[in-house]
Amino acid sequence: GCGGQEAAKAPAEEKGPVKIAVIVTSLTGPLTKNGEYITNAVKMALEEVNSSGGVKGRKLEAVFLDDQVKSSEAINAVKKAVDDLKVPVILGSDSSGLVLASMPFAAKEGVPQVVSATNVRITRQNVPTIFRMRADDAVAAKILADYVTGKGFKKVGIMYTNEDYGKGFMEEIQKNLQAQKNGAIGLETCNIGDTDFTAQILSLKNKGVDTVLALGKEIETAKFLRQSKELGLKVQMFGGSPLGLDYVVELAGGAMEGVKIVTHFLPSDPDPKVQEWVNKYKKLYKNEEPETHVACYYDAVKMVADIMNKNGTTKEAITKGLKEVNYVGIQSAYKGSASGDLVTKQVVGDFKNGVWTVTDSLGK
Amino acid sequence: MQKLKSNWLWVLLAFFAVLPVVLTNNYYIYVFNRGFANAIAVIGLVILFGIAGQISLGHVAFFALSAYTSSILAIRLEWSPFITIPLGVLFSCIWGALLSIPSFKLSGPFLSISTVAFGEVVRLLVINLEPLTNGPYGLYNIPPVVIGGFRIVKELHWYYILLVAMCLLAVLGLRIKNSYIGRALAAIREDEIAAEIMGINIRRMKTFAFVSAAFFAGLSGGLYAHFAGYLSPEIITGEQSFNLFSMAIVGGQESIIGSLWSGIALTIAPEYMRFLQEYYIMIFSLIVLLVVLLPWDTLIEKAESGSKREVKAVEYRS
Amino acid sequence: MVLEINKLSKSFGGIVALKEVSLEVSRGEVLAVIGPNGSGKTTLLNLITGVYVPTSGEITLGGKRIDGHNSAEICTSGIARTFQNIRLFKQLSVLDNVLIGFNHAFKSSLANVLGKGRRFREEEKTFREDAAKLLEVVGLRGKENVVAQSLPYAQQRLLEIARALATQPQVLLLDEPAAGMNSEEIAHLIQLIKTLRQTGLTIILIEHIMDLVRGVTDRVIVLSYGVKIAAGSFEEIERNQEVIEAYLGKGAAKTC
Amino acid sequence: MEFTTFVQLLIGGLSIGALYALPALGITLIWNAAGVFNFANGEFVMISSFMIYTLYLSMKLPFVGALLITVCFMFLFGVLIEKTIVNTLRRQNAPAIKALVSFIALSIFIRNAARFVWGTAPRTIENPFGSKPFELLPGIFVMPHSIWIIGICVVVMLLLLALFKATKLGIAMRATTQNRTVAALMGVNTSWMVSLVFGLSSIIAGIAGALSGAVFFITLDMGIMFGTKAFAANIIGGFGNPMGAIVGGLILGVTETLGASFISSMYKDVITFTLLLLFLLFKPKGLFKLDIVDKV
Amino acid sequence: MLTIKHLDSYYGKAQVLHDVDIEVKEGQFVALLGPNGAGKTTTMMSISGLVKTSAQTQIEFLGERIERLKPEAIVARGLVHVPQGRGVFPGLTIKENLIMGAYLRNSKKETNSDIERLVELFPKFKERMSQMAGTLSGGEQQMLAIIRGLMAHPKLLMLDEPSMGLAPIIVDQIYETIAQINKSGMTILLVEQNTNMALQVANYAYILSVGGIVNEGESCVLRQDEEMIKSYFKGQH
Ligand SMILES: Nc1ncnc2c1ncn2[C@@H]1O[C@H](COP(=O)(O)OP(=O)(O)OP(=O)(O)O)[C@@H](O)[C@H]1O
Ligand SMILES: Nc1ncnc2c1ncn2[C@@H]1O[C@H](COP(=O)(O)OP(=O)(O)OP(=O)(O)O)[C@@H](O)[C@H]1O
Ligand SMILES: CC(C)C[C@H](N)C(=O)O
Ligand SMILES: [Mg+2]
Ligand SMILES: [Mg+2]
Repeated sequence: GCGGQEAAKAPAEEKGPVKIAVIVTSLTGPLTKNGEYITNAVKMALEEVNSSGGVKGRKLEAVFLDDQVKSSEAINAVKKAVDDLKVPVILGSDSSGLVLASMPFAAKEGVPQVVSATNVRITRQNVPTIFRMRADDAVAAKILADYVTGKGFKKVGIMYTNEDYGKGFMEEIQKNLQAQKNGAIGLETCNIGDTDFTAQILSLKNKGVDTVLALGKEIETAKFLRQSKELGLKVQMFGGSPLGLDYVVELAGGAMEGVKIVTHFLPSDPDPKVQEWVNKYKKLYKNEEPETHVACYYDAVKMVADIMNKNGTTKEAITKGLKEVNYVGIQSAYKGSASGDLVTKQVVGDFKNGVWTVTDSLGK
Repeated sequence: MQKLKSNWLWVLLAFFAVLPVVLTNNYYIYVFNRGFANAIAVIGLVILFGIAGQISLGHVAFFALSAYTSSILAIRLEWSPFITIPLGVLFSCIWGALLSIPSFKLSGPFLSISTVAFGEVVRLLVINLEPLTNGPYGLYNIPPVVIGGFRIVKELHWYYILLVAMCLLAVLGLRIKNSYIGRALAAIREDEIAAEIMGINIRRMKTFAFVSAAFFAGLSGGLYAHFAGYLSPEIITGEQSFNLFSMAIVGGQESIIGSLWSGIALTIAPEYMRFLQEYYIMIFSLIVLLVVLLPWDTLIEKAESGSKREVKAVEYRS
Repeated sequence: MVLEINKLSKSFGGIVALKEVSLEVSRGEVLAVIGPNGSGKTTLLNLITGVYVPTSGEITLGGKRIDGHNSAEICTSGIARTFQNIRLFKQLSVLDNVLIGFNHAFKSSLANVLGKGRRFREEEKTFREDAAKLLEVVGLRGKENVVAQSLPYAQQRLLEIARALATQPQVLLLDEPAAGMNSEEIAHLIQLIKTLRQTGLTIILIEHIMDLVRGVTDRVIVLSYGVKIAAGSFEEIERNQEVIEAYLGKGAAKTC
Repeated sequence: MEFTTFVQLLIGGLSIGALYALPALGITLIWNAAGVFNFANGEFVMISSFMIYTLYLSMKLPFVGALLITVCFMFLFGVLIEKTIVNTLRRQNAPAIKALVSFIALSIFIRNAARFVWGTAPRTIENPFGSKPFELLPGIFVMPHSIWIIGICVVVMLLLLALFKATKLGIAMRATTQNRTVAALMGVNTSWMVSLVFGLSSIIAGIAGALSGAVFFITLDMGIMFGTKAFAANIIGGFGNPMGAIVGGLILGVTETLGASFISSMYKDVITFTLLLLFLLFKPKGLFKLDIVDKV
Repeated sequence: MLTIKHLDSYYGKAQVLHDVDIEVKEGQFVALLGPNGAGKTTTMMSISGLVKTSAQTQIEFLGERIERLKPEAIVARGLVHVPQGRGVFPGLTIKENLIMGAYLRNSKKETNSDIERLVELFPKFKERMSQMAGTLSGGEQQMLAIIRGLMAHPKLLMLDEPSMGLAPIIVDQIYETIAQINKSGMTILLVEQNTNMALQVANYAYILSVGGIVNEGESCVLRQDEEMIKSYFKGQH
């Protein structure tokens, strides 16, 4: 539909469904699997919200906008949400680069944006309308760095993907390690889409590292783990949340065994509330395990619905609600903060005998 | 004939001048702005490829070189876009001249893969020259254009600026095409050896073609940077070059006016198809495929150049 | 002498296509080059026009060395040619083909073109008129807007000549212009060449059709296996035993 | 760097290079036969990788059986593409460039349509050649698949060389490329000939897909990488020359691997493309140029 | 042997031939003459199945209708065409070009012995078997095309201006050869610009002008009437 009618409708928004926009990373393009997780999660949450009365007696609807994992497309999507659909809230992308690129366009119109991307810069720019459902990389990096140093590893090797997430995470970890006088002795990288890591692995091996932090996007990291095993790089590996994904485990094959990660959520979390939710999801989606994206975006929808019910459905009301939110979800409890970071919880997972077990749960 | 061509341009200008009356939505205005910017880049491609027959699948690199140069200068040195855009265009033209070097020895589709490589090198440099380009993070806060203290940030203002720029540039393109320069380029496309023997300086003309391609793409990139306000290496993908190229082809290759229409249409089409959700890219590519397989270009070409070609030679069937 | 060639040789790998051939033509002369297939005639033209670089030897035009120059420079210094395998700009119109010949005569600048300046408009007008005149001369008037490729064979050859003339050459090189023409058309071509000669144009003609050679040439040289084996007037050549054996055959006596 | 490491890297690089070389070869063949750049070749590789996944892993066929079925399917698929897209373009007497755009559009289409067949999740299959490195020479450990891939690539190359140089069918294929009308006048069924080459080239893509699926991950957009690398291989090797495609692919693979370890993995792609740029500027026709003389 | 009735041919929408009737009897040597652009090449291309024809068109070869067959099927029936402008395969060697001439014949041995025999027509090729055809001179390419045509052992051979670009001595030799082959049983249909020469070698001739047959007859008869022939060739410019 074209702008004319939409604009005319805007003031009289009391009737009809409430629309929110979900900017999906990878509805098409690379990492489409993540896009599928996000859409599944949002649909599941919407179903629950609507079957229990919707928001303020109105139905809650989501419009899915693809960003193809490209910043220019992310900008288009945000602009569409803000200028065309005129939604009161956006559930933003999970890719840091895209969020960084598209944030200003939602901020300009004062539309709150709830994202899951973890790069530290997102919430450090004093943008009052940005909110994050996950701990940022600085937090995760600190936990991971402390953990590594604490366990006595002295020759740290790092492998990261050269894009916003991998690079940002790596920088944070380096900062922490250097503060502990334990800076990485081997620093290797790869680009998205790379398939062969022989060179990087042999180089790490030659430097005699005693541990490797595999920080990066899903597919490349899985490949790296797998090839490391094949090439006999037998050291303790650590990683970030991407390694927790089911398909990444499958891709890495046996190579995931023994790996430790710092992440936001693992479906094997023994909390009965989580288990109930996991089973519900599995029933809905062909017995597939939900993972961190699912938990995060599910929470986001439920939380936003909750706020709408309490505060109203305008963007101002939602922004205000998010600033002082206090909501307990599946992934974590969320609490409003000055920066917009709503959560600081992280879990440490250990992959043993083919499953992730939560060995530690760390919060502020 | 000359009349007919300018008439088509008037139609286009008139149509888009009144469009915002019904299209009051900033988002679509923004999408059209991108369409205009793309159309400007495509004019260069029509000259380079449609007329001179030199295939460039790295066209977006020119766009990016200029966009980045202009943005970096504007951010770092705080120069006015009125200075930085021309400098960006100049920089991109210099690379255009350099890229014409392989074209002296390569022709046809062979050249196209070289230009793919060029695009790829530029993309990787942008990613890796972090101190300058901010690498994968991209450049934010590219300053807007200011005219007499007036900051041009509104989509609608850009809309008219870009529309007028596009039409003026199209006139320039048409003038090149219909001059002796255009004929020399066409001769190179048809038969390089014969063209040279007819006294055409092949290298000079090819360089001219590449530089003008870089000029139009560079101008488009410079404008884009300042109205989008954001740049990242993802704009330099091969896919984006391909999009520009499809616009040139769908518009009828040699037809500047046709490519304006197709440049705009192919930019906005995917946006209007978003409701198809995860199917939209698939369906969009299918449509492009069908459009290319249908013989549209002859129709558009006829409209533009009247009945200049009476008989079209036919290949034998086999 | 307009054009002088001194000990020109060319070899391709093991194949010696031309071996120490020398010749000269003076202003307004029509020189025919004949010889068996593969004797190096086309190679000679290719060397003169800069398509190939000579293995050794010199080519001078009006006292200036032109060997080693590129084709475009050679064209602008005054040599034009047609091709044995027709090489028109196939998809362009007849008129555009001829206008391309005038290309290097255009002097208006890019700014002039972009601004549609007076100089540019005047040039465009003049050369269009000149092109029309040339088409008149070769007999293609009225076909201006036809696509070159769809012209009948003979007319394509005439168009090539018109296009070559448009470069305003001193020397015109014709590579088998009569191939594929019937006797009527050959007669027309003879007339055309005679007319051109009267304007002071120097012509080097390669041809296997002796009617044409007999009709227009002042002098003939014969190549065989890349070597010049004879030179002289057509009558002398026609009676040269070596030429008869290598090239003309006994049938040459019988006129067509 | 130790010598053994160097050799290990070299062999690894060669096997990666061989995987680039196969689609590169396919692209060259199609170019020679139909004057068309198959920009969708990478996607052909992707399709066959997913097929192998389905047949070998989901349906538990033996690897060789899965390979055979995939290869047959790819042949038919190639013929289908030729009969539809290429043939339509040819009937219109469309310029080569339209074909280029059609094939890029086709590649995007396949990439975005495949998810509806195979889902969105990246896949992997157990390495059918075994995942234990063996000691080729003292101190030099290589993966069995490296040797297999290099070997298969060489065999494919030799078979093709024999086909084109020594058989009438191969000569007829080349003749059809050079002058389709006249080839028909020699009695060649030209449309079948072009279909055949398409089929053949798809088979090669199929083999590449099968092998790479065993080594790399299978993702919906793996074709982009394969396509780009295959074209790069062709630039280095010299377009239109099958030998060039192979050698170009191998050089590319080795440069990437060695470059990443000797210089920096960060600049791995930059090194590769700088190499390409150098080739473009100084040897634009590649190592083995194929000059069909355009005699004046 | 070859009977053509109501041949109408089109390039795109443009009709080039109008209702052309031609007959070639077994063992005959027929010439097809006419000014430039009359449609001679188009006639041959139509017979070979390379040009679009109308529904009325009937072409019968050896008792079988061929106007709807594909070019390769027509060649397979023994009707071989040496096209105008040579059309050698530039990137194949001389030898490979000749092999292509014998594409539809199976015996490799026969092919080789044919090559040896036919190359005698132009001995220069003997030591150049592996030269790329594209680098040959124009006349050499023409010779190659003719010899390649003979490699197919046709029942009916169509030659489109075979003498074009050939040295006079070779032209004589070629016509002698063709005449000989014709005597030994091969039927010939020839297009030639040089009317006199064609009428000397052929036994029957058709004259085509502006896409239609305007005259036909025994060549010895036609030869008498030079004025008549001239009139058809006039005013074509
Ligand atoms: N490929 C083509 N496309 C369009 N028109 C064509 C084509 N080839 C030939 N023509 C037209 O068809 C007519 C007949 O041409 P054709 O080549 O058959 O004549 P021809 O008698 O063989 O002449 P020539 O003596 O020049 O070889 C001419 O008017 C020509 O312009
Ligand atoms: N590029 C090349 N590579 C190899 N050999 C070549 C090349 N060009 C020409 N030749 C050879 O050089 C010789 C001379 O060729 P050229 O074309 O000059 O002959 P020509 O006298 O024009 O013959 P024609 O009368 O048949 O046109 C021929 O034997 C030919 O095979
Ligand atoms: C691990 C993911 C939640 C991080 C996300 N992909 C990002 O770019 O920020
Ligand atoms: Mg010659
Ligand atoms: Mg003809």
